[in-house]
Order: sequence, then structure tokens, then C-alpha cells
Amino acid sequence: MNAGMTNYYYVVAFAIVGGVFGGLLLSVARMLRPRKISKTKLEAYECGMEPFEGNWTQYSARFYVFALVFLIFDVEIAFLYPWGTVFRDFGVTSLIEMFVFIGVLLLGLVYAWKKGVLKWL
Amino acid sequence: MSGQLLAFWALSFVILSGALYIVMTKNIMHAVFMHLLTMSMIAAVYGLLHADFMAAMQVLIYAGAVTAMVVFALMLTKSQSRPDGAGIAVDNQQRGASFLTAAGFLAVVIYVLVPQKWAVHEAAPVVKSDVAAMGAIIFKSYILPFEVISVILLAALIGVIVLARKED
Amino acid sequence: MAQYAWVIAVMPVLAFLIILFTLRRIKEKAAYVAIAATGAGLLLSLGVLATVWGGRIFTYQTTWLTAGKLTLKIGMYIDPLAAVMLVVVTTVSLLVQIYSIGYMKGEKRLSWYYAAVSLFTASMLSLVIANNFLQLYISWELVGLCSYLLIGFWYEKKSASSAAMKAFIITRIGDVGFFLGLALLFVNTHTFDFSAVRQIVAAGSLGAGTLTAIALLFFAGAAGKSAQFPLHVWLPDAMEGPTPVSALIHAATMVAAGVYLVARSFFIFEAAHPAALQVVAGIGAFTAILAAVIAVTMTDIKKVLAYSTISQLGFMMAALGVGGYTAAIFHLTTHAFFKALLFLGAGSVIHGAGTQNIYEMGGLLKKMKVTGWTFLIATLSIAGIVPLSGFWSKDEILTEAAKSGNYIILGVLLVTAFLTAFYMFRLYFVVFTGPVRDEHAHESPAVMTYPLLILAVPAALLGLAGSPLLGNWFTKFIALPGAEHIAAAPDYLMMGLSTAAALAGIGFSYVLYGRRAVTAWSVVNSLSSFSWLNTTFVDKTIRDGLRVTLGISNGLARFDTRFVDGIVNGVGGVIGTFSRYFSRANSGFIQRYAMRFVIAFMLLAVAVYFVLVR
Amino acid sequence: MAIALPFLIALALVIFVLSNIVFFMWAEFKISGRVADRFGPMETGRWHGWAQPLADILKFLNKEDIIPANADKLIFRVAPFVGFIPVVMVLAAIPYTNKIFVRDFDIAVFFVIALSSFTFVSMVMGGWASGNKYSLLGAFRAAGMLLSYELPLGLAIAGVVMLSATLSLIGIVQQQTVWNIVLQPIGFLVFMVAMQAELQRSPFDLAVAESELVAGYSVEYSGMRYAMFQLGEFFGLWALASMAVLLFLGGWHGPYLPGIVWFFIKFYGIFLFLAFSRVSVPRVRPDQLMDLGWKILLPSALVNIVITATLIVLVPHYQVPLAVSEFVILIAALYLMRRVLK
Amino acid sequence: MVPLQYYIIMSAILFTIGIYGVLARRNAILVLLSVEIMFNAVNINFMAFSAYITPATMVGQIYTIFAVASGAAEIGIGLAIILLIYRGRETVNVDEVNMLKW
Repeated sequence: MNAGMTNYYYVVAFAIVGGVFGGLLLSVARMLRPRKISKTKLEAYECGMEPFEGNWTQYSARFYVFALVFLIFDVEIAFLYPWGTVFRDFGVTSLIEMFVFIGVLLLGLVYAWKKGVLKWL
Repeated sequence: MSGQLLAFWALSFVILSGALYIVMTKNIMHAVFMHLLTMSMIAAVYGLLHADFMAAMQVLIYAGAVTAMVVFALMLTKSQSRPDGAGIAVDNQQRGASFLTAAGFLAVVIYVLVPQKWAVHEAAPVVKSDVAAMGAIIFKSYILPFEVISVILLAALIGVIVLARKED
Repeated sequence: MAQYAWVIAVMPVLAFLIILFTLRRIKEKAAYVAIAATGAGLLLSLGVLATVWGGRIFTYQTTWLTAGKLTLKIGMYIDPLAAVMLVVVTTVSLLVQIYSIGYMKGEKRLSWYYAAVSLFTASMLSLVIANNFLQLYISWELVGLCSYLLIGFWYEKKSASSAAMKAFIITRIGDVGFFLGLALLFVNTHTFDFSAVRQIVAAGSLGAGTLTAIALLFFAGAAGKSAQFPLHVWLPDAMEGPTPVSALIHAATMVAAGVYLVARSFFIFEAAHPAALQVVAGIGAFTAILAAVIAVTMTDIKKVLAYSTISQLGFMMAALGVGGYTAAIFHLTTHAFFKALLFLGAGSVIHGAGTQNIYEMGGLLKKMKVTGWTFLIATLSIAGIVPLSGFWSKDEILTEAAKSGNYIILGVLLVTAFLTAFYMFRLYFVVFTGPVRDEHAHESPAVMTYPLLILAVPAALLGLAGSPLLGNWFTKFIALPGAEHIAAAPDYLMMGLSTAAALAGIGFSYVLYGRRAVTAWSVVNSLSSFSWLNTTFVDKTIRDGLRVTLGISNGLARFDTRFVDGIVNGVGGVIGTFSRYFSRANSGFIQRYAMRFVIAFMLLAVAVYFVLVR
Repeated sequence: MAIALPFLIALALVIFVLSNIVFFMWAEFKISGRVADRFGPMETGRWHGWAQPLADILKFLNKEDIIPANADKLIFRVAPFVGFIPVVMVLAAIPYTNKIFVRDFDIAVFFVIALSSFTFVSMVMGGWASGNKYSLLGAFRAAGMLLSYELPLGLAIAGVVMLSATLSLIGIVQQQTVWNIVLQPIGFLVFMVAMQAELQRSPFDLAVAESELVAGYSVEYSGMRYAMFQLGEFFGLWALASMAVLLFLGGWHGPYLPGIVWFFIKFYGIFLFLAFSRVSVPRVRPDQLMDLGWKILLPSALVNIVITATLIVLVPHYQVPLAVSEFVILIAALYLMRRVLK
Repeated sequence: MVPLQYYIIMSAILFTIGIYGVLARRNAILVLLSVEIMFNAVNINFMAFSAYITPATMVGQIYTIFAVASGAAEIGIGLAIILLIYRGRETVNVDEVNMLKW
């Protein structure tokens, strides 16, 4: 089992422990807590008011654009890290390349900003 | 070595069943969350292939950002009447036909690909710092795609902003 | 000097382009541009004549274009014949252009007139200096085009435009023959170059049959252009064009092109079967006498001269037919000058009298002194009276005919000579002598009369150059290389006979028209029946031919519409139904398209797999 | 035995972190009390209410746990786990000293950033599954916020990665002869602000703020399930705080005391900072919050990357000029920001 | 060592599931999700080949990185278009959107 694998083995182990621990807590709580179901308790909590019309609301497309900009800068981060580790020995050329990369994406951000998409209602 | 094999079997089982669930389920939100699970398991498979950087990137982009976008898109299109998801028919009329096509496709691919003999390196050497090696290769010989990717993303961003802006 | 011969041809082209591009603004000044170009051309051609004096021949050529294996050359072949023709063409063209300043004054499209004339001169000159048949053929076509343009100069007149059309189509028929001859020649010799063809023909590698065919086809072209018997109908109608045009094109140069062609390819005619020359001589003689007879009956001054030209051309063809190469060329040169003079004279008469019908004119000698006297000189010369040039060249032809032994042709030519003298002097007496019909006829302005005077000199004296008095200098000069001309003793018998014929003609016309003794009408009417032969017969045959072809084409049209269109529409219909059926396929349901895509991909994969891997 | 080792380590770590959390809760009650000039919990367990957090946990254990009628049963139950498990996995990657650490991942930093995007999903799952219109709305507002602060977090860390040319946390700490906070003040500041937003704490706990929208996405949750969310949050705090210590404060470097001690001194220092900022800084308006995230933190993080990159490549001894230029720009930026936000 | 064939078969099955999803799902967003599945199937194959056949140069891995990045952009645009269609036609079901009908 070379080094790489054990790392993953540990991560899986931690995940399993986390899951088991959480399950343990819940099952213990299940045993201890009372279980009296009443109609009113099961309704959606509307700060005391009766829950009216479905739980579905309509949002403006603004949310979606935020997610997209997040995605694009996520990709940028994904590319920044390897670059960060290696750009020293490639000198100025890789510096310029990354600045172009960041510049283009910054352009996108500025465009979004100017179009007023980044305002949150 | 059965550890890796065992892990592979488990992961592929989860991935395939997850994918099937996405394709079969009536409840769209379930499909999206199952998508999240499948993508994380695929990241685990990349881990199995010693590609740490790719695993992290897969989790970061697919599990994180793409799921977020899909969830937002689902919200905006009210394509899900109730959380329990009953009611709306989920498949179009060519269900049977597409199943056959898919099965046919699978048969063809497996028939063609599996008997092929590949020049497999026996011991897959583990590169010490996967990320550093990866970074070196990308920024040495694959700079052009790197720059093109930024342009593609910019195009996507501007496109979406133009498309999504007209409404309000 | 000879290597600059191409400049002579290029300068009129430049003039044409200058005038063309400044058509509206140049107006009258176009004349001076054209005249300058042709004048320079004349001086140069005189220089070329001087260099060629010793009988030397200059040939220059460069490759014009290479198409695959075939390389087309363009170049010059300056020999005595070409040099003489250069001088003739440039002088006549120059004088006609000067004359036109007066005659065409006040014309709307004067600049276009001069553009067309200089283009014509350029193409005629390039025809003359051509060193291969292809270049000759191209200039031949250009010349035909210019004649069409100039005949149809007043295209508003229906008759002018239809006359131009008729001229173009009829010469076109001739040209087809010429083209076929060219093709046949090229197929056998793979070259157009004169000297190369001459060597091949001399080497005898071509069969007599093909040579005869080529010769006859060339003669067909020449007959079209020089208005020989079946294809002569267009020349009288070509008189619709302005008179200077008739003078230049339909008297001196273009019509001579046919003769020039036959002269240039004379070695083919000689090498061919003797029948070829017989045909040429026969048609030439027949055309001569036919045209002469019709000329007698004409009342329009220009028509008379037109028929006289046809008859004189018949004379030249007959001369060539009997082997009189030098005689024909000599007659061609002299005829060019006095016929041009006659036409210009006629022009100034029309200009002055305002009518073309000779019977409305009379006694013009007193009114138009210069025109009258120059016209007299030209008439005497064409009739063939001793000291003048017409006599010598016609006598030359008659001796050649006698020497070659075809006495029938000799007899026909003598009768034609008599008739020529008769109708020319009929024309002269009716127009210039007798009572003055309209008082206000006036002499033409100086710009018209001076060219007449200048032309009168060669018309009168050029004949001496070729006459025995000067030792037949001219004939020796333009004789074919190698065929040295034995200085024949002047054949007094022939001279006497021709003069007798001429005097008889003059006397007879004097009796009829000079003194109006006998009522001219009875005699003329009897001859008019001949005119029937010309107009109705030939035109009728052409019209019948057309009717037949029309019938055939109608039949074909009907066949085409019903059968061929039927097929096409049928196919269209079938495709239509198919497309309607298939269009139902794209039902707008995207996933069905995706399904088809995947299935197609599978099939492709399987196919590729089996093809490549197995 | 080797097979079971990771499980034991994991369990030990989880328990250790839990005990710390108990201490945190207590410290937080006391500090927020003290700051508001009151005593905070005094009664439970006599001396200064030390047992108050334990009481809370017991309370959660036996409070009734309701699943609403029209909730999506499966997703409702899974949501807390989706939030909790990734954070526990992150613990595997965090080293405490160059000798005391679980495993040395060579992409530790990237691993942590990737896993931190799961909290977003757990919120959305919780919000959507509870079938309550307001919880869904709360979930999305929280999610939007979370997204817009994950980026500056990632970019700030990129600055540090560039300095240390390795993604492994141990490598970063060993490289930190001069603490990164000196070389990367802008990065540190961005990281701290983004961390607080990530953890939904202090000025940015808008989504779960009581006064705003009840409990945001977890309005329908109750009992232990709700506690699970809190637990996930605390583990997140543990992870990010230790990241802050490792990346910017030189990890276990320190003059006299052993490495581990230095680590925890800095760690609790960060915790105190967070506790104080929670009670002292007023809550931020949602749109201001988004503006801060997108229009100030993100650009400044990018600027930080640009400066560090150019200086590293062009200037041979880049430490001093880098620190100076960063401070200058920081002060200028702060001054500018004050005028913008006013 | 997990033999390469296993990876191929697993990604082939995943790809087929993706195809079925694309062909059979009514909701456009789920069609997009199945496209994502197909994308990942391809990426798995690439990674497997990169790890097994060209471990030194890791070409497959680099391809996957760029594929993931461009795939993300692609799904961004795809969802935006679906939103647009939804705004236009109040429905996201693929079979109801048949503007291409003849």
C-alpha cells in the first residue's frame, strides 16, 4: 500500500468515523426523546401563521448568475494552485501567462459588475 | 492488493447506481443530490488512480459549483411542484426505444473495446508531488489551452449575463 | 525601319482608345487625333516600303500565349506585297478621314465615327502585316466588325441597321468557310505560320485533295469578304453607310482583303488541284460580267459604283484564277486609288446636289469644276484609256488571261471591260454633262476637294509604274519570290483590243446619254431584266432557306417542350413527394434526433471496427 | 492492527475536538456576557457555570425531534450528515506540529478548500427538504453568501501557496521562517473575513440570525438533528481556525515553548478574536455583505496574488519589499474602503 | 492492481446510462445532468488510460483538467439557455419545446 493509498484510507476512515459518530448521537437522542406527534407540530413553521400556498417561490435569475461567477472563479482557483507551486522556476513567461488568465477573468467580473448583476436584492 | 480492488468495486457500484437513480427517479431534487454523490465518488475513483489534484478539482468544480448551479436553475424553473415529486411524468414517450439504443450502444462499445490489448505499465508509479508535476507539465507545454480556457469561461460568463439579464 | 512596322498598326488603336475614353468631350477634335495617327502610319509605311525596296523580307515574331502544348505566335511578315498594301491602306484611310471632316460636319456622333474608322484602319493594317493565318483571321474578324459598325453608323435608319446586319451575316457565312479552311490547315500542319506552312506545302507532305479543300474554303472566305458571286448581295446595301466609309471600306481596303488573302495563300492554290484556280477564275469572271450588267441598270450613283467595285473585284479574282498573281495585285492597287476617288467624288456630288439619284443631277461639271474633272480622270482610268493606270493593270490581266490560254474568260473580261466603260461614262454624262437640273448645286468645300486632287495623281499616274514604259518595275517589285517575271514584250494586240473595247463603250454611252439621241429608256429597260436575276433570285433562295430552317426549329421546339420538359418536371414531382414524406421525420422532438444520432454512431462504429480491425 | 489504526486516530481526534468545543461554548457564553457587562452563565456547575455547555448538549439529546409532514424524509435526515462528514474528513489533513499529524497530504490545502464547498449543499438540502417556503428562501440566501466568500478564501490561500511553492500544510509551515502574516497582510485579512463569513458567524451570520428569518434553513430542524448542524459548524470553525494558524501564523514555530503549545496558543488566540468579533461588530446588511465579498475581498485577494507573484519572480530577496508594499496597499485600500462604504 | 478493462467497462456503462438519460428524460435540466454523467464517464476513461498507459507524461490527466473546466462553462451556458426557454415557454420539458417542428 504505497503512501498515496494510505492517505485515502485515512480520509475514508475519518469519514466513516464521522458518519458513525453522528449516527450514534442521533440514535442515542432517539432513545431519550419523547415522541408525541400532533397535527400542528408537523406543519411547516410560519412564525405562528398558518402556512399558506405551496412552498415554492420564484427567484430572479440573479441567483443563477452568482452561481456561474462562483463556478468560473472556482476554476480559476483550481488552476491557480498548481501554478502557485511551480511558477518560480518558469520565470517571467508563466507570470505573464497567469496575469493574462487572471486579467481575462477579472474582465468578466468587471463586466458582471458594470451590468449590475452582482447586486443582491 | 484486494484493498484497491474492493475499493474500486464499491465506488463503481455507488457511481453506477447513483447514475441510474438520477436517470430513473421521479423527484428531480433527489436526482441533483444524487448527482452530487456520484461526482464525489468519481473524485474518489480519481484518488484511486493516484490523481490527487484531479480528485480535489472534481470535488471543487463538479460537486461544489455545478451542483450549486443546477440547484439554482431548478429553483428558478419551478420544475418541481412538490418535494415528494409525485405527479409529473418524468420520462418522454421514447423510453423503451432509448433503453434499447443505450443497451445496443453498450454492447457495441464493450464488444469493440474490451478485447483490445493495451500497453499497460505494470506498476503505476506514484509521482511524489502530483500537483507540482502536473503544474510543471501544464505550464510548460500546455499553455495555449490554459489561455483558451480563460477565454471560454469569459465567453460563458458574458453569454449568461446577456441571456439572464433581459428579464428584470 | 521594318521592325517598327507594328507601330503603324498600333497607333490607330491608340487613337481609337483615346477617342473611345473621351467620347463625349472630344467631339470634333477626334478627327485630328485619328488623322495624326494615320498620317504617322503613312510616313512609317513609306519608310518600310523604302527598306523593303530591295525585295528583302523581314519577319519578327514573339510568343503571344502558350496553352498547354500549343504555343500561339504573333508577329510581322513584311514583304513587298505587305509594304505596298500598307502604303495603300494608310494613304486612302488618311485622305478619307480628311475628306470626312467636311462631309460629316455637324454629325452627332462624329467622335464615334472617327473611333470606328481608326479601329478599322488598325485592324486592316494588322491584317496586312500578319505573319500567320491566325493573326490574319483575327484582324479579318475585326475588319468585318468595323464594317458592320460603320455601315450601321446611322442606326436610327431601319434600312441602315438591317443593311449592316445583312453585311455582317453574309460575310460571316464566308468567314465560316475561311475558319474551316484554317482548322483543316492546322489539323494537318499544326502551325499557322506562313513560312512554316509554305515549307510543308513545298515538301508536298500534304495531299492534293486536302490542299484543294483548304484553297476552296479560303476562297469561300475571300468571296464573302470581297463580295464575289453568291455572297455579293451585301455590298450594294452597304451603301447605306456614309460615303467616305464606302470609299474607304467598300472600295479600297476591306473588299481587297479577300484578294489579299488569296494572294497571301497563293502557294496553296498553286500546289492544289488546278480545278481550284479554275473555280476562282470562273467565279471571278462571272461576278465581273454579272455586276457590270447590273451596274448599267442602276439609277443610284453609289449603287452603280458598288456594282462597279464588285465587277472590278471579279476582275482581280479572275486574274488570280488564271495565275496572274502580280497582275491581280497591280490592279488591286490601282483600283484602290481610282475607286476611292470615284466614291469621294460621288460623295461630294451627293453633298452638293443633295440627292443620290443620277437622273435628278445634270450638268454638274459647270457647277463643281474640281469634282467634275477629277471624276472624269477616274472614269477614264477605270474604263482603261491608255495613259491612265486602269488601262495598264486591266491590260496586264487580259494578257495574263490570254497567256494562260482560257479564252472564254478572256472574252468575258473583254465584254466586261466594254460594259465597264459604258456604265461609267453613262454615269459621267448623265451627272456631269447636259442641262443643269438644280441651280443651287455648289462645289464642296476645300477640305473635300483637296483629297480628290491628291487622289487623282496616283489614279492617273500609278499605272505607268507597272507599264512596260518603265520596264514593268512594279510587277517585278511585287512578284512572288522565285517566280521571276520574264519581261514579256508588250502585247500590242491585247492593248489594241482593250482600248477598242473601251472606246466602243464610251462612244455607245455618248450616243445614248451624251447627246440623248436615242431614247435611252428602251435600251435600258431591256437590260433591266438582268437585274431581276440578281435581286429576286438570290434573295428569294435565301428567304426559302430561312423558311425551311424555321419549320425544322419549330418542330424541335415542340418536341423539346413535350418530351424533355416532361422528364424534368416528372423528376421534380418525384423528389417533391419524397421530401414531403421525409420532412415528417423532423418532428421537432429533439430527443428523437439524438436517438438517431446515437444509432448512426453505433452503426458507424461497428462498420469501422469490422473494416479496420478485421 | 494497522487496519484499525486510522479509526482509532479519527475517534481520538473527534473526541478531542468535541471537548474543545465544550470549552469554546463556555468561553463564548462568558465572553459575550462580559462584553455586555453581565456575568454570563454562573449557576450550572457552581463556579462560573462551567457545566452550561454540557447542560445544553444534554438538552439537545432529549428534546423531541420532529420531521415536518410535507418534508422529504430521506433528504431531511441526510442533510446534517452531508454537512458534518466532510468537515470531519478535513481533520485528517490538518497537522498540529511537524511530528504530531495524522497524514501529510501533498494537496492538503486544495483538499480542505474542496471539502469546504459541501457545507453549502447541506444547507440547501436542509432548507429544501423541510418543505418550508421560508427555510428554502433562507437556505438560498445563506448559500449565495457562502458561495461569494469561498472564492476570497481560496484566493487568499493561493497567495500563501505561491510563497511556499507547495500545497502540503507541513511544507507551508516549515517554509514559514517569517510568518506569512507579515508577508501577506492583505491575504491574512481577506482570509479572516472570509473565514467568518464561511462559518456563518459574527457579523455574517445573517442566514441563521434569530432576528432575521427565524433559524434560516434549519427552522424545521429540532433536537439532535439541529445540534448536528451546530456541531458541523464548530468542526468547520476548528478546521478553518487551524488553517489560519498554519497558513499565516507560522503554525508550530515559536521561540521557547514546544511546537504543540505554540499551535494551541495561536489557535485559541484566533478563537478569542472570533468570539469578540461575534459580539462587538454589528450584523452586516445582505447586499452590503455581498458587495464586500465580490467587490472588495475578491479584487483585493487578486491584487495580493499579483503583487506576490511579480515580486517573487522579479525581485531576488522578495521578503522585505513584499511586506512593505503589501502594508502600503493595505492601508490605502482600507482608507479607500472607508469612503466607499460610508 | 485494478485491471484497465474494469475501468473501461465501468465508464462504458456510465456513458450508456448517460445516453439513456439524454434520450429519455423530459426535464431539460436532467438531460443536462445526464450529459454531465457522460462527460465524467469520458473523463474516467481518460484518467484510467493516463494512469495505466502514460503515467510519466500524464497527458490524459491534463486533458481531463481542461475538459472539466470547459465542461463547467458548457453546463453554465446550457442552464442559462434552459432558463431562457423557461421564461419564454413556461415549460422545461424537452418534448414540449418543439420550435424545430417542420
